[in-house]
Amino acid sequence: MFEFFRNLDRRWIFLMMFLCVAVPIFVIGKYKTTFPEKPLVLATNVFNEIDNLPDGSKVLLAFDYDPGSEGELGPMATAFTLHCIKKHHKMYFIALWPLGRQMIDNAVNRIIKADFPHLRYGEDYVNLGFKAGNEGVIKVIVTDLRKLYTTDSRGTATDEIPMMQGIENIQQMDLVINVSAGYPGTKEWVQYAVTPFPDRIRLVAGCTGVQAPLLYPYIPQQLPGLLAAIKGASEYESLVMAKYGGENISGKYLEAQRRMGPQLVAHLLMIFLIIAGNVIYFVERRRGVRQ
Amino acid sequence: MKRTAPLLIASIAGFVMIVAYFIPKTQTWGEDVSVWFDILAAIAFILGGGNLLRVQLKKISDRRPGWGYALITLIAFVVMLACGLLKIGSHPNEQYPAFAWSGTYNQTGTPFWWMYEYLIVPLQSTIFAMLAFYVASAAFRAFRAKNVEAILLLGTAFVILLGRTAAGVFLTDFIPSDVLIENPTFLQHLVSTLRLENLTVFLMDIFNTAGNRAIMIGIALGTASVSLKILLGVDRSYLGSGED
Amino acid sequence: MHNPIRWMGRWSVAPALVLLAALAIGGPCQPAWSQDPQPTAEPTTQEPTAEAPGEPAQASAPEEAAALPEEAGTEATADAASGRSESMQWVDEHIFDLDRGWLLLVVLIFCGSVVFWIAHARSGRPVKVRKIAGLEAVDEAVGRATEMGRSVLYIPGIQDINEIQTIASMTVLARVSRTAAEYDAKVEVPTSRSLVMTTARETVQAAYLSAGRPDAYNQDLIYYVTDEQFGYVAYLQGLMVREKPAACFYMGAFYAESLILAETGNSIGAIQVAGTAMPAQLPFFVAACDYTLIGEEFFAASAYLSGSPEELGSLKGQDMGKMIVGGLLILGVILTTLASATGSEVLQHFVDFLTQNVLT
Amino acid sequence: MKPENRWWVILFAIGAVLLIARWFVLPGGFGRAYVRAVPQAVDAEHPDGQWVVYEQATMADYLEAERTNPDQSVYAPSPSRTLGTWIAAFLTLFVLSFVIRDNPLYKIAESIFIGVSAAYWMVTGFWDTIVPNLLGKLAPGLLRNWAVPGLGDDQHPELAYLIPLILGIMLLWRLSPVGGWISRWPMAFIIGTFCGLRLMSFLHADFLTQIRNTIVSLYVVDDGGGFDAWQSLKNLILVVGVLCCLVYFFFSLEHKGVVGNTARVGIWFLMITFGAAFGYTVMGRIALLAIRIEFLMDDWLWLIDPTNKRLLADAAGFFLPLFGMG
Repeated sequence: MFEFFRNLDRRWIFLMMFLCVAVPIFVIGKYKTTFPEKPLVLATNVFNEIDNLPDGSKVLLAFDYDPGSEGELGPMATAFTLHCIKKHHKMYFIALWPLGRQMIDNAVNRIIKADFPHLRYGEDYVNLGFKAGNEGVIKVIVTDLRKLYTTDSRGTATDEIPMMQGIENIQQMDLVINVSAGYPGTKEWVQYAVTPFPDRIRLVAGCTGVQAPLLYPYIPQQLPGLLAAIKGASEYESLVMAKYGGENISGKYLEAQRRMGPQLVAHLLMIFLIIAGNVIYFVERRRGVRQ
Repeated sequence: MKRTAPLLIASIAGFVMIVAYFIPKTQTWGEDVSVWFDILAAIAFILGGGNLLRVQLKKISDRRPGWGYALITLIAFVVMLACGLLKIGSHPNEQYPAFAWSGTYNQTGTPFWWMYEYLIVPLQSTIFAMLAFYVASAAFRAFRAKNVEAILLLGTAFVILLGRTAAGVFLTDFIPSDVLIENPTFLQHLVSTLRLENLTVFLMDIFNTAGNRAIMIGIALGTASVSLKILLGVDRSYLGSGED
Repeated sequence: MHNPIRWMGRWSVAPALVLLAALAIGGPCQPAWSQDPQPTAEPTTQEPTAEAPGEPAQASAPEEAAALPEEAGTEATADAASGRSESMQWVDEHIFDLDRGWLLLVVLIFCGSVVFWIAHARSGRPVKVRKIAGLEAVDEAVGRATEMGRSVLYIPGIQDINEIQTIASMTVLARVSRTAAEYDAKVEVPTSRSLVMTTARETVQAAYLSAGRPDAYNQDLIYYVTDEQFGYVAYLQGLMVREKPAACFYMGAFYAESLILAETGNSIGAIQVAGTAMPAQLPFFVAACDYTLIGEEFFAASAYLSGSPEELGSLKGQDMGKMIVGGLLILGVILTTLASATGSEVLQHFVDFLTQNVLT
Repeated sequence: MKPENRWWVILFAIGAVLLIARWFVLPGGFGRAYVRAVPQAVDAEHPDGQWVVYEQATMADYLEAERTNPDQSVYAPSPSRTLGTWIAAFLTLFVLSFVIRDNPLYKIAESIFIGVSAAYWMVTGFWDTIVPNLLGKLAPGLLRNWAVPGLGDDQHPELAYLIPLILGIMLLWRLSPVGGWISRWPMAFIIGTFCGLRLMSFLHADFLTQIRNTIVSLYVVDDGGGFDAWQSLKNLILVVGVLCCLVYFFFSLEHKGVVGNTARVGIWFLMITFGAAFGYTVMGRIALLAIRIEFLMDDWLWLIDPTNKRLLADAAGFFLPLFGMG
């Protein structure tokens, strides 16, 4: 028995992991229950930053991620968009990742077009699309948006878009929301947008678990709120739903909370694996000493 | 000439950028150069793509083992490239229906979009998802309490893992929290920090921040030093031999 | 015949110092640069303090101002800065960004100390540096690959050549491939960027030449795979289990793929040496690789591996940078602590000056 | 047959049996995709639009539309997207099979991936970089008549963009039989400029900013004017941690004596940093696997339906009376 675990083929671990994720997804998907969520301070800050803005404020949503991190960041993007809609904010979508454009399209199609068809393109939201150049783009648009964005993602000249009238740079935005999977992302937004204009640009962000530790140094001065990984998404989602969800919440707005189920079981597996690894290590060492 | 000219170019270009950083009017040069770089990188696709084609064609023509896979790569590459560059199936921009080329290359419904949506997206996210398996096996194998360093590494990971789930919060729920206390004392803070969700934040806030700051400062110094060495011509391995 | 490296070095230090000196004087001797030769850079008002026509800043809500007392300080110094004399204002707008004066000083001190130590080492005096465990493993790993008759896999990260980590990786590659050339081992370098492929070919060819084996160089072993991060990874993990390289080097900028690579490498029993300055990926390399060069160590690796005294000298210069950090940090912390403990306004002014003027 | 191959055959057999079972046990089929037809460029001349774009729809939408108007043509099942869903599902399984062992199916997935993704990036590079940033700057008139009719009339050729063009040509010169050395010039230019740029930006942004953020008071005064011991302790740990880690990175001092001990504490801080980052990352990775499995169970196999894509089917009463769509 011990020998089996000592030389455990890692494929058994893979199988355990697969089951730990697949079974909860199946069960939760079938019975449509989610675990209760207790929002912590960083998610509450994000919620308040958006919620405390007067209705109809201008919000820049920068979706800097790709399908690779959709699992973590998609629910955040959904919740951010929904929250802005409910607050009647004007949404300006941009992307610094080439594939971020598709992420914007997803949000627009899944949420705005599907559930809020009364919102009009160019008046309530605009998709400025992707621009290459990474942090260079941020540096330019903080002072001059039109230098890079002469058209929106559909090729319409920005001058012809009603909600772009009078927008010269992103200092005029009331809030910048960044959903970030890496470089360029929240760090660059902090460095090149918030740092030079600390009292003009306010930023909140949602990021992947990997990035979160790197962004803690910027909290709270440059970054008042941060959603870290699916847990942060789930906390924020629960806040948005508690206030704006109503009675019958569509399943697509509960994605993060649903996904906390497999998360929990898989975490317990990880914890079990770490303990098991150490038990094996200590037993092995004791036997080694005896010999 | 073949040898010194590139070194001169690198040095001068670099020092100009440094000087430009301080002059108000030239501070945007960095962005201009970034745009140029993107153009250059896009042009360089010809080199990379050409090499890719050459390698695959060679595999096929030599009938080397696995040449069938090379054929798959080749076909996938050529079809995707043709669909995208020629904007096959793409409708013109709604505002300019007369301009056949005015549509975007990745419009929904085009073959290019289809291949992106049903080939790249699932492949990309599944490869990424394999990490879930690898973190598990790495945790099992590498997180063993061999010495103080390893104990700290695995202990922190353990606490964070536990603290980010409902289970961890439940586990330490009996510890009094300082949130509801007005003007908590030092001891109350200390005790409250033992709650797993607070311990997570504490570790991230203090220890993680400290470690990351030092790493970032080190990286900044390292980057600056490597850059300077290249500009001074001390480190020139990137240039090759200088022979033709 | 004189040594071209020395010649280059001597040639390059002099103008560098002149440039730095020119910078120190403040730029008036460089009007050529400010006369923008480019028609592209339109005369936009770039200074951050420009009165943008937009709405007033958002931080007007009282509770926000209370929550962020630092902001008030920033405004105060900005006001102070705008109180410059007219001539200074002109200089600030046209010749030298005065807000970056302190930055210039820091750059001068840091670069000066690196240049000094390089010159110091070049004059033949010994430079002592400590050992870094991961670096000794480089030769060992290549040697083992030779013994086992298997290849060496070198992965230069997934960023393009405009990333310093990739450039630093090229330096390490030069050393790895020179050792491989000497041992007659095969080094395979798949890249995810065309420009990195180009540069890596130059580097490896030069390394084979300097090892005296130009004939052994095979450019087909350095090839482009795909720009797509996970496409590249899919290829690499397949390659690893099929070819079973005896040694894997991961040097450069890595993202999520770090653990996929390190775990796959581990499963095939390869010696793995990683070096990266991506803080987020360091934990995975530390957990799964045999040796990991952490952040600054990775940049130092090229200096160590080249073994040239000049490069080692630059490490001393870097240490000077750390001394500056330590000094500023301790000074700042003491001042801040004293200021808040005593409530002294004079001290607080010092602190504000340090954090808001010097360190911005 | 080799024992290993036998395992694969068994695995495939199991998979096939399960798929067939899925087909018969839970009626209503699975893995179908639906679309909604949206007419485009509608104007007075073309009331039905000049062409049609198909947007993603759900089965629920389709059934609802059919129920209200059986002759509707807006919603329809989409053969191409159904095929896509099946291909995506199989590619997902092919890639996952790699964790068992390398196999021909994984190799197929890998080969496809390399081919399409390399082409994808090239196409993106062409249409998103070369066209707007090179052609658009050098020949805006050409673009206006060709691919970007919305380009402003005030856009004039910017000759500075000849520089990247020339550099690009020099770069490609290596393909020519003679004078390949010229391609080192653009490389030197690129590396030189970015060294200069990064030198400044790292010293400015990371170096100075991190120092500034670490200058904190070790005697924190709370709102009431008293000594906040807890916050002070946290600040102390932070400052000590940064200093110890910096000592660890010193190259010119051997790790012995006091320096050695301090560096050791520095390593401890680093290890905690790494452990924390590891713990955080795990969460994201699991979510990634979850989304793939959700795709297989929801979009392909129709085993679960958390977002009510097919709920109406159930309500309409002709699907899954037994179980399957809770």
